[in-house]
Amino acid sequence: MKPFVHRVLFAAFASLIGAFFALPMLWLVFAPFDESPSLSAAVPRPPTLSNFGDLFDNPQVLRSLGNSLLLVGGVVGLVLIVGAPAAYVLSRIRFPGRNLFLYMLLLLSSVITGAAAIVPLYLLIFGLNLIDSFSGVTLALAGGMLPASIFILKDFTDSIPRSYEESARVFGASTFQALRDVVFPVVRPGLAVIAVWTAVQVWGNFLVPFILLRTPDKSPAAVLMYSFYTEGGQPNLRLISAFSLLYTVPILVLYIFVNRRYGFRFHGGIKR
Amino acid sequence: MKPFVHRVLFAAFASLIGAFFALPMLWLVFAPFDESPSLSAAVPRPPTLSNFGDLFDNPQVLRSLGNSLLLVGGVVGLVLIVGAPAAYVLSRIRFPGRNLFLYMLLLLSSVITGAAAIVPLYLLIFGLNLIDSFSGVTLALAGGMLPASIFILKDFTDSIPRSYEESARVFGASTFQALRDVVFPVVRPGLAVIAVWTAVQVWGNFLVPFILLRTPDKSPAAVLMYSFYTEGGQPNLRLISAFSLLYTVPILVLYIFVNRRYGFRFHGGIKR
Amino acid sequence: MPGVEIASITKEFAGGVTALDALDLSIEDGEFFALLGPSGCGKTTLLRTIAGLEPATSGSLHIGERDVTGLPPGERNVAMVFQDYALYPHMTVRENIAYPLKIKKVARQQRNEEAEGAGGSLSLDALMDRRPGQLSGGQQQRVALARAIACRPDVFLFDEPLSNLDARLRLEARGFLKQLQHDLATTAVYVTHDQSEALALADRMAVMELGEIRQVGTPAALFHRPANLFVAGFIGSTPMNLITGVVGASGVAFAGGVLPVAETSAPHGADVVYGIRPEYVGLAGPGETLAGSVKVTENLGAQFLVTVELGEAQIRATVPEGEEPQIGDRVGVTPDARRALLYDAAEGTLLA
Amino acid sequence: MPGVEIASITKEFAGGVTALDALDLSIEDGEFFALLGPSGCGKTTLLRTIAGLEPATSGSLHIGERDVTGLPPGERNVAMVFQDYALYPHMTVRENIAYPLKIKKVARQQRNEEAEGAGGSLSLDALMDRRPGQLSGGQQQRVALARAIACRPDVFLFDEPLSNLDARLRLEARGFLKQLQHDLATTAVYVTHDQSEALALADRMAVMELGEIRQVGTPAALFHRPANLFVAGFIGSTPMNLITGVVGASGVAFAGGVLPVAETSAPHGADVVYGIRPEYVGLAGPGETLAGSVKVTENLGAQFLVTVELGEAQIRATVPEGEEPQIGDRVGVTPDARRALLYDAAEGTLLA
Repeated sequence: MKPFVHRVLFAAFASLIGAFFALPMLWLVFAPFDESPSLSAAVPRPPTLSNFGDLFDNPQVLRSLGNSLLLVGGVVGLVLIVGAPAAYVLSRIRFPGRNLFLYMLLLLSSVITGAAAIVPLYLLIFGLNLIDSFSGVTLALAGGMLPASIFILKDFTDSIPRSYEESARVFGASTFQALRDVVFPVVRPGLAVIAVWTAVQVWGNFLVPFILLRTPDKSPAAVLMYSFYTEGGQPNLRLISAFSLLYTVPILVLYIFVNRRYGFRFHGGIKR
Repeated sequence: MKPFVHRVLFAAFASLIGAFFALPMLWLVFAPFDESPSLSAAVPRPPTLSNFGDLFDNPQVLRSLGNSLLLVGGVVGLVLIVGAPAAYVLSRIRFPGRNLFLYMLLLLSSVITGAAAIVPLYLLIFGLNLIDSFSGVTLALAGGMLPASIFILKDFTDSIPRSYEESARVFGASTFQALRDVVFPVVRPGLAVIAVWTAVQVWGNFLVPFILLRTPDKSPAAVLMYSFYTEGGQPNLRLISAFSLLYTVPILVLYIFVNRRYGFRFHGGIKR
Repeated sequence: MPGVEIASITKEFAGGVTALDALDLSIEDGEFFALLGPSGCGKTTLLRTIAGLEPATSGSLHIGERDVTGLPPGERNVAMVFQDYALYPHMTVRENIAYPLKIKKVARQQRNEEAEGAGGSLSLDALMDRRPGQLSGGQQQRVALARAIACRPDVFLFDEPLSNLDARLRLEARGFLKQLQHDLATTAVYVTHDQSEALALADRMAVMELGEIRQVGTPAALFHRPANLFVAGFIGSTPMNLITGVVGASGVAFAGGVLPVAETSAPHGADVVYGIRPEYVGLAGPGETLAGSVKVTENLGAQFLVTVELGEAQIRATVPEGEEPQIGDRVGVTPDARRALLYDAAEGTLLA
Repeated sequence: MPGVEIASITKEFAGGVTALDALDLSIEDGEFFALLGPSGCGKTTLLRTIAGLEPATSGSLHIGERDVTGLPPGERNVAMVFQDYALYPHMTVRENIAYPLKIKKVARQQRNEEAEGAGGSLSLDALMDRRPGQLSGGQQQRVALARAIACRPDVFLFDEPLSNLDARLRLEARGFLKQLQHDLATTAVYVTHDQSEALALADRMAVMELGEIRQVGTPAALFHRPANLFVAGFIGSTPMNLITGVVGASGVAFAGGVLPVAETSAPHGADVVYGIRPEYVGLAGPGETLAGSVKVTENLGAQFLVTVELGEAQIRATVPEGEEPQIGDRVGVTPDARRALLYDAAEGTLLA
């Protein structure tokens, strides 16, 4: 390929990405500080914090963010506790049809978290008597996230040579010691990636909590956001923009924290 | 690890997966053919098709499935046409911060398709004057799916050795010839995977069409499903179960067709 | 130092693949024993069975006087050096070397001292606080050795430990490893697919094919009298000449002439494969009984490998530098009759 | 057949890495030319620059009389065989071989005939309808060669084409490749990191390090008179002995004695590195001026490599089989003074 062609393709691609993402993102940064935000992104003059003052007059705002955090914590915990051992086993044991099994899982997961299985899911949670409880939402979300998480974690575990555990075993380590001393420290960045990814997905999930929860006080932020949108027909852009920004901050903080702590280094083995 | 420990872990994992998926799936298979389906999965005696008869009395049912197909076609097409060249360029050109760029894209995509950016997204589509149009929904969904699609396709393209294109070029092939004769045939299974994955996601997406479409006649199946659920307070399990099954069939057909046609073979290069 | 006694070990994998087929092998005290074979021959499976990483389907395994057949790897008192070294990327060199001692609950101070000692004996002193990712391939290999030494095992197990080094380092590491094993006088089992490594390192060696041992002996014995065509073809840095012919009165007759034989019990008229290493074939003037034209000459450094066409067959000879002919020259070929070997053409076994 | 003329080619990568530093090189008509060096030395970059896959930052490149400096790869009339062969997995062997002709718009029937011809000359007749994934490594390599031959190029470019084959096949393919190039009489440039491959195949060769050519010459010239310590250390299947010492009246004095030198222009008292290949070091009784104890002996097949400790230095010698000493034996060492080389200790260059 001539570098010229490459450069043109790349510029086209970059502009496309820009068109899709830059405008909404700019709006998200500017509108919350605008006295009267409009539909276009414009630098507010002068910037104001009054939108946030009005927002916090609604007690549901902080409570919904707290609910979201609770759900995220529960789902991330459940996904890591169940997904990590499952991924390890899938990575280390070969059985016939393993790959088919993994792809089935992956496709199923998008069905579950999408609307397709929402009725059976509702029935399942209803049968477990967990409607209108955080446990029910946590279980449903974790069930939806697990297949893809297991798939990605298995990929991470695959990059750890078996010789790591085997050498530990030859030295006399028990299964548990080998996992704790050798496998876990190496797979930790993978767990961090999954944690962030799961958190982002749960944070943004509207459908599952909307269907499975009844009490408005239990609504997570994604559901509250939707209620702002429809309330009174005409969207209140001042509240919506301020809440949108507030809603985005925890995800950014989490991403920056995990990136700094674990660096998302994808070293599986030793590079040569 | 002792094989015994492996086996116990595996059994535990398998039962867990079973608990999450089997019950709803069984219900999905049995309830539609039950004269009076309940919340538990039971073999219907005798099986009946009357639920489907009642379902088709509603003209919206077939229309919504048609709408869903239309959206799936548009989004899959757009994702492949934009995503494949983008993935190719990202795979072949190294620029500083490329990996960071890719991870940012991936996280952004889950934000976009989740509820987080739904307001900015609404504003963007409103600004483009595409509210209540399939084009608007298609654009929004494609924008959300593209980052992850590009990421996965880039991974596929990475597995094609550069020497394939380079040897074609030494033989005198143009850029276009090298792509058409060598790269495309090898990356085709990857495109098939992305097509199925995108189709499943679009098919199940409720939030985006619900927000961006106004006319009930334009509703895709996922939105209609939701209206069945809330209509009249008490869910009509006969209609819901039949529609759920109908709703699942196209995805299964697509999966089987693509799997048979392209076999999801993940041969990047030649195995040695 | 105990040896290793393998008695009719069989290993079948799920799915019915037989990786080891009723093997018997006896490795003596303090011996450096090489297992040589192409990939898939079962050599690594055998090593892993000795380590306890693969349970044997049947048969028994003794290390010294102890029956270790059913013991887990940690109780066999062996140390294994893996092909990829299996250094833990999140531990420093010191922690890596001390890890086996930590497992054995040696106190921190003592295990650090032992790690320093083992590391020092392999000149790793300056690297003890680095992580494996910061070391070169050769340094990583020495860390893996130091970790094995720190265990003070009864038997060292080496799984192609030189295969990740580049050619130059591999030669240096080879000499170093041989000297180290000689100094420690610990029994070592060494798996490799590289015949030159096995010849150079081993006191004795076994050549494996398809889960079976095809020949056991000293490197010199295997080099000079390979028991079958498989071993003949596998050993030697230049391939042995193997020419099909018929035993006659004056030697082995083939399309290009008659190849000389010292003495043989093979009956006249028998179909045989005549084997002779290029090192034992000389070149002379074109007046010899065997003569042909030179097809290829390859520079081996201080020697040349010359391929001569004899009728439809080709024969290779190594000649000292300065004596190599030109391509197309007509030369005589003089195989050393005393070095010639005859193999049964059907069975591929050495005829005495 | 045209040669290749490289004039002050420089290649800088984005980020300021200089892969090639103003190289001059002239490859003659029909010559088999090897580029040898460790990984990262720029040899592959040079080959890719000749192919046109990497545009040169400055300098000019001629193939025969044609200036191809600015031409795209397809117009240079070269054929390249890649390390991974670059066979297209979705095409049959026939389609793979015919693909370059398809690009050149040769009619289907004619290109199939040419593919059959090229495939047949490499004994691929029975495999023409298979896909690359169904072939062994050696067969894949021959398909890649057939595809290159079918192009009828002015120059063959080989990028380590033997490195994916196992040891035994590599030796066979080496002889085959050399004969093929000789028969076709097409100029060939061959990149390798394996010195034995370069020595065996090349008419002439260049040794590269860090983007520069350190020496150009025939394999024999580079083997016998490496121009600097880098080339001395890189060439030879056993490492050259390199011993630091001081030039004196009777030879080079070092901690373990005096090493003999034939004649030298190096001034008395100069710090030098004394280089001699193990092939040119003999062993004798312990009565010699140079004597030490045997540390390691390694079986090379028909020879032994013996490492002898001389004071703090070690010297290696190759001796014929049957003459090898035991470890610990005291032996005399007799380097061949005519084969000894002296290098400037500071610069590392050969002293005439």
